[in-house]
Amino acid sequence: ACSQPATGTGAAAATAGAGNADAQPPTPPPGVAAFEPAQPGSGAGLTIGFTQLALSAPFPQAVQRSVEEQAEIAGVELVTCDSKLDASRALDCARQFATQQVDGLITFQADANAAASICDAGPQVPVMAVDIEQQPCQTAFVGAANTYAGEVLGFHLGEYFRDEEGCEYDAFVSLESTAVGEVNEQRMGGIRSGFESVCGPIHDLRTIDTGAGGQADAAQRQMTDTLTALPGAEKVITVGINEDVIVAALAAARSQNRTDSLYLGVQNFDPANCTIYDAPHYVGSTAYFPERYGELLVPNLIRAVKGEQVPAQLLVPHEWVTRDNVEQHYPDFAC
Amino acid sequence: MPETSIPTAAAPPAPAPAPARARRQVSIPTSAALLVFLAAEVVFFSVRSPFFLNWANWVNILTALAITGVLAAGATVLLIAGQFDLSVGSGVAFVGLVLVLAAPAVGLPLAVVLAVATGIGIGLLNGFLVTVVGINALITTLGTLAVFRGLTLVIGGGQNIPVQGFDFAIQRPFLDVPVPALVFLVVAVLVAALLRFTVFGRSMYAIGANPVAARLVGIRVSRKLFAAFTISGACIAVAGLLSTSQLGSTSGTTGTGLELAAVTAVILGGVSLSGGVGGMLGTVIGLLIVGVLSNGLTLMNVDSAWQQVATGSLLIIAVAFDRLRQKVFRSA
Amino acid sequence: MPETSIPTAAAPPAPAPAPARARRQVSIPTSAALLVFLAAEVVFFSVRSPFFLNWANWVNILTALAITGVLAAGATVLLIAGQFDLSVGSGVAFVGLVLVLAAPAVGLPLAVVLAVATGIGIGLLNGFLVTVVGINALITTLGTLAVFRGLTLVIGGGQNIPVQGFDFAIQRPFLDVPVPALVFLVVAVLVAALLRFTVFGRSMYAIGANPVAARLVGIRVSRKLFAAFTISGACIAVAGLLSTSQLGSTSGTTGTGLELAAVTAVILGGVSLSGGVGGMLGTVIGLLIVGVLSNGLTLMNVDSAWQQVATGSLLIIAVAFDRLRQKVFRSA
Amino acid sequence: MTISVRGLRKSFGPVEVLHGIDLDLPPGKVVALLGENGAGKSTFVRVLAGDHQPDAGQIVLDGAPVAVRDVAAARGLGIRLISQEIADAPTLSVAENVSLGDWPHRAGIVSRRALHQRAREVLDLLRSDIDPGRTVGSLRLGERQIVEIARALVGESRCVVFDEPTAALSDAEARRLFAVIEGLRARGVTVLYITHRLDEVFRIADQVCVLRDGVVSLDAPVAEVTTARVVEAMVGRSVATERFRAGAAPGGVRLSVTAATTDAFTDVSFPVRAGEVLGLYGKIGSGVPEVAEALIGERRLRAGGIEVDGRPVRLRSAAEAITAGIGYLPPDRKGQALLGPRSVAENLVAPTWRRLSRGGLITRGPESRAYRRWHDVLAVRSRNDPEQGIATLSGGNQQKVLLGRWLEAGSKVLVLVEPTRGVDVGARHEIYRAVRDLADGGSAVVVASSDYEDVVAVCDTALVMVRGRVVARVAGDGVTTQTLTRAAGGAVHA
Ligand SMILES: Nc1ncnc2c1ncn2[C@@H]1O[C@H](COP(=O)(O)OP(=O)(O)OP(=O)(O)O)[C@@H](O)[C@H]1O
Ligand SMILES: Nc1ncnc2c1ncn2[C@@H]1O[C@H](COP(=O)(O)OP(=O)(O)OP(=O)(O)O)[C@@H](O)[C@H]1O
Ligand SMILES: [Mg+2]
Ligand SMILES: [Mg+2]
Repeated sequence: ACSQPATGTGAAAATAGAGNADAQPPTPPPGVAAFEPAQPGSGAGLTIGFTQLALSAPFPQAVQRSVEEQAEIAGVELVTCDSKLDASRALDCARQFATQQVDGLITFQADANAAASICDAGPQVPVMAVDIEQQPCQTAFVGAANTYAGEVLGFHLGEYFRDEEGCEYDAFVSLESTAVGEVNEQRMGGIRSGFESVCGPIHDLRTIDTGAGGQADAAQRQMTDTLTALPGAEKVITVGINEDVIVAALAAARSQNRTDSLYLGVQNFDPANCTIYDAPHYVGSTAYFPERYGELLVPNLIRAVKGEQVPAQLLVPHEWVTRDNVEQHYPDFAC
Repeated sequence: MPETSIPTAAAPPAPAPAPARARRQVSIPTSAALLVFLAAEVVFFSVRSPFFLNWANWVNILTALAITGVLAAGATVLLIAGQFDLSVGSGVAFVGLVLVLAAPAVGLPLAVVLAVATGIGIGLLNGFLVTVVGINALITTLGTLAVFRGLTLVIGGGQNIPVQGFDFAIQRPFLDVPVPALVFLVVAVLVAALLRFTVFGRSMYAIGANPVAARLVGIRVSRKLFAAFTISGACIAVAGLLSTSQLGSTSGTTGTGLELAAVTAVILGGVSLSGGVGGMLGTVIGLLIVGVLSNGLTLMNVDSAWQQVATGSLLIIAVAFDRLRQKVFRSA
Repeated sequence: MPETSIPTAAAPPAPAPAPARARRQVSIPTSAALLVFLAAEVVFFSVRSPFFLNWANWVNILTALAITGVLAAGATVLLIAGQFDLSVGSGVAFVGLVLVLAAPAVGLPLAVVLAVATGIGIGLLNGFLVTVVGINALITTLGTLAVFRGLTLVIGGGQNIPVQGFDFAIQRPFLDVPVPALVFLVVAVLVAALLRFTVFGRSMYAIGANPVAARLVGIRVSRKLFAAFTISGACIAVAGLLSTSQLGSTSGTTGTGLELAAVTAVILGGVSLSGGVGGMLGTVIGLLIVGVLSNGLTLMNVDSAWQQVATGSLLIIAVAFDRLRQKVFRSA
Repeated sequence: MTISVRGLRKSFGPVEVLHGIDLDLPPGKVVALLGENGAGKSTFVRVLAGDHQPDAGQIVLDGAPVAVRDVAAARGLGIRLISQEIADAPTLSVAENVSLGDWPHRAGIVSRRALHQRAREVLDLLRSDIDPGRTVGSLRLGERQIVEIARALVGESRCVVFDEPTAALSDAEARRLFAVIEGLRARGVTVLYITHRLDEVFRIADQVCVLRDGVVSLDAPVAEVTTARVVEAMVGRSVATERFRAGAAPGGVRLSVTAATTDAFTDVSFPVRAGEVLGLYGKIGSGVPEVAEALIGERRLRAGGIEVDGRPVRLRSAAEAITAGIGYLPPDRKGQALLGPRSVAENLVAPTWRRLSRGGLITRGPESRAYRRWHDVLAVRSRNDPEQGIATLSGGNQQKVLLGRWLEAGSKVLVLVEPTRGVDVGARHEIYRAVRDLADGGSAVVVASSDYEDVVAVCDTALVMVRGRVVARVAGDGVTTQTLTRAAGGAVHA
């Protein structure tokens, strides 16, 4: 697949446009778990408190629905409290769950450093941390291996460019959201290191902050200007913290008839979001399966509440999804 | 009730201090001062970025401020009459949601009609609450702001919902200018004319200047304000269509913060909080000052945090600059 | 509470005439009307949730509104004088950042001093821009809002940064009430007294009611407003410390939207946008109405989107309810 | 100690308003400051009171020049100003307004008791029974003026400046004010008194000072001057005190009020014919301004009816009244009439926008014609620039423009409340003539005034009201100062 032999360091190779032929795919961290629906009635009589990240975004929404589903099956009573990306709200939620004497907690909250206070304010019950560490009180970490997920995306993106384009591209646009805290750094940073492991140091990097949770309007406005500042650029690698900002980037490109120039690497895969998958250069997505988080969270939390052992890490089996393999993971994929 | 009737008349509650405050607090950058500022920006960025001065980029600037601009037009009318509408941001999201949900069900044309009706409906609701029920505009629109944002999330489930075949907003009918920019220009001209040349516009100024006096010269204040809120509602509708069509989809966070962006441009443009002064031209300049800045900084690849710092400082400097001019002028 | 009874006293006649509107804009729910409302909420939630009425939960409610409350106290002083401070939200974040960055370098005690100085500095800056340079408060604080949010992101890199050994805010000195709630109560009492009993407080009302009159009776308006902004700055400092301490960390988004939450409570509590009326008691009630609602709805496991809808509607209903009361009262 | 002013100059932007004022204000003397509207009186006293900064010249206290940086500084020197436009805090209580700016306090803590006590004391001085607990916003204009005056009497002062204090006062209230001024003089306080009512000058002043176009044109002891000479010095010509009576015999009845009753007045009936000017004369509490409010739809009738040109009209709002052909000049200039930030022209044509517009579109032509016409007829003192902000006109000139509104509207029925409030002698006659011309043009005019001069000068018929009832009806030559005051005074109890 490699036109010229790789020479010197990855960086040198990259600038030579060759790419690192023997780059290894990132190794999944320990603790990747399999999804398992909850046992009917297994949690009868239990109350679970669920501190949400932000119900205004699709990802947590998907998690929410999946957890509700599983709670339903298990016969658990679920109480949700939305932290709206704000740690002090999460703290209030914890206090409230303490007064409500819930039996177990699911905490999906952005500020890992605030976890200590939040743990302290909450009831002393088993805690499932979603996507973000909740030390010292977390019984298990459940969800995305953020860095790994990023690296997977970056690596495959790199592979694609190495094989198709000899690692040549005009710019690397990273649509981020500093508002979601270190998760942003883990995921987007992961993408970069994954990519660099194949195509060497990234050049012409454009980092764009798209506001709290990644907002379409902000992304679109800045993407438009960025594209203007990249006249004639025909290979613009575009990665984003969520799908909204990718849709926005596409809109920005569409309004300049430059949809062809965007090479999309996407975090998470929402089978409904056809705008993305029908784009000319949709490379692929790292699947997070938020719609199945409940199958990790609920059964394990119930076990923990009942005093049984649960693994400390219950990681989502991230998958690299492309148009070719999508049916394996989403049989009813409709785009 | 009779005793109360005189005092009300006799009391210069808000109105009387207004002109005084208008002079002392709410400074009114004359368009001149702001234009100088805008020019300075343009020169600076032309020097710093090779891409700034070309036509395509100016088209971007216009397009980027189109949605805020349409809302700012409505806000100008309201603020001149001493009223607010903070519900525009969530209104845009709700209009978009109605459109994308209705389109598959009833077809695009009807969906658009519904969406427009929704936007105007929001305006009517605000107008009703303010002029008939008599709740002050800030509380009312803070309320509807929350209500429609909430409804958008409840109904849309925070999802990003696409709409098919509704991409008029990315067309470029002529001079390579996309529809949103053209729509904004049309709206701006209409509102400018409305304020400058019509009796309705005049009465907006009168009401903003002194509602009691306005009433006593025969202006039906409630009706006019109701109309003003409806205009704002119409702007919500237009902005909602533009935003949805541009993105080809809508989501739970669509339009967040637009209300502040709009009001900022209007005030920067010289409309005073106490009403009765200012105009659409000022608002357009206000929009450009902010729009050019963010465009230029993005072209220079300045990271968005620094952009915020720059924008904030500039907002202050622009007005300070004008205050200075006024002082010098007066003591001259 | 003489100040809140005022607008009703001077309330207008007849259905819809516009001084009525002019009045209504400034007219506001008397504490009485709001208390009834609050009571209704309490009864409702007591019935619907077994956890609502216990002490621990009320402590939660108080603690949850502490930070907003401290800022609302400052906002009350300013708004009574007809001024705004929208920079409080980003101010809190910046104060927090200064603290967490300084602590490792210069040690906690000095860091706290620096943080407090920062908060007050923000107030001084706003005060300077508004009273000396003469930029209107909205533009000024919209500007500083952006500036300090931007600086927070630039310096803090949008990361959340922990601070060690600064956890006074999670202590529960007595009655199991955490420090933030106690601090809020103290601040509220201080501000209430300041407004009600001191010359400074009264001049805030005078300035808000009619700045020209205040000037003509020899009140040094600029100085007083400067002081008022400084007070708001002090509140920013306190809120910043509380927030950082109870979380043990600060982040780029800390405090987002606090300005609106504070102003909402103040306006709901009866301070009019045109100044000169209202008081701290009203603000406290306003805070409780919003705080109790969100607490109760969460206890009832109401989805946060629906909570927004409820809060928005309630805001409107609360004031509408009072308008109604006034009409009935008058025609009776 | 004497306050002297030397070579005082003041300009607003390019326009110089005061061209070097020299004036001595000896202690224990009442100095009347007179002058046409726009002569610079208010500007002068505002400089004296530290509210405007002079461009040149100085203020000298006991031979030593003093810098008066702001109002607070002036008050520090014992100089107090009761400004022409009411400047109070409408949302605060009477007591607080009386002590506004210097609340009685111990260590910064306001003493409520002292506050009310003090208010009570000064109000008693003015023999006013206003309840100190009431909200100022709920008071009549006259009562608010009293509160303003009361404020100036609080504490020690060396010089008190009254800028047209009686403009909104009833004769009785004015009399009490004079008594108070006597008291001040007796205490050695200097009183500077601005007015347009010459009779007051000879009643209370020791010295007369006339400003004309920003310079002192007359400065003499009262004993040495005559009304004629003062007027001469003010307007540069002598103004005959003529009466403006109906030219032709009045035509048919245009406005008829029958048995009108509200909470403020009872069973008021009168017809006004085309070409007739009817005077409604009454002091505070007489219900005269309330009758006017009823005519503009600001006040609902409990009983009785109103007919315009024989057609009964239900007036639920000002808009309806105006559509019915009624025009209304309200008593409170700043609060009820002025569109502060707008231009003179826009203010002038406010009620006529629609008529002067074409299909809702503003038409400049007719408007500027209207502006030029009334600017000249009413001799408005300004830069003669239609776009000049009306707020920058002097109080009296603002009044002229506001009257011009309704002259331009040429309403069938015109209700003028206190039409010459704050207007100088010369201009009064311009206004009377304009009103008369309007009547001769076929309008029915109602002049509702507490100033008998208005009624005597221009009314064919006059109703005198006392406590909400019509107590006398005089016509033709029966309309004299004596008949009016006797009828009104008859029912007044000390
Ligand atoms: N702030 C201002 N800006 C511009 N011109 C002003 C301003 N204030 C007053 N003037 C002008 O100065 C002149 C004098 O005004 P001033 O108010 O002193 O007159 P006055 O003697 O008080 O008249 P009146 O008897 O009507 O009160 C007027 O021509 C007025 O238009
Ligand atoms: N800096 C200014 N620029 C423009 N207009 C002003 C300014 N300062 C005052 N004015 C307006 O000029 C008018 C006359 O000056 P000023 O306000 O000092 O007198 P006033 O209190 O209105 O009453 P008076 O008729 O006695 O002057 C006022 O109506 C005021 O609103
Ligand atoms: Mg004057
Ligand atoms: Mg004047």
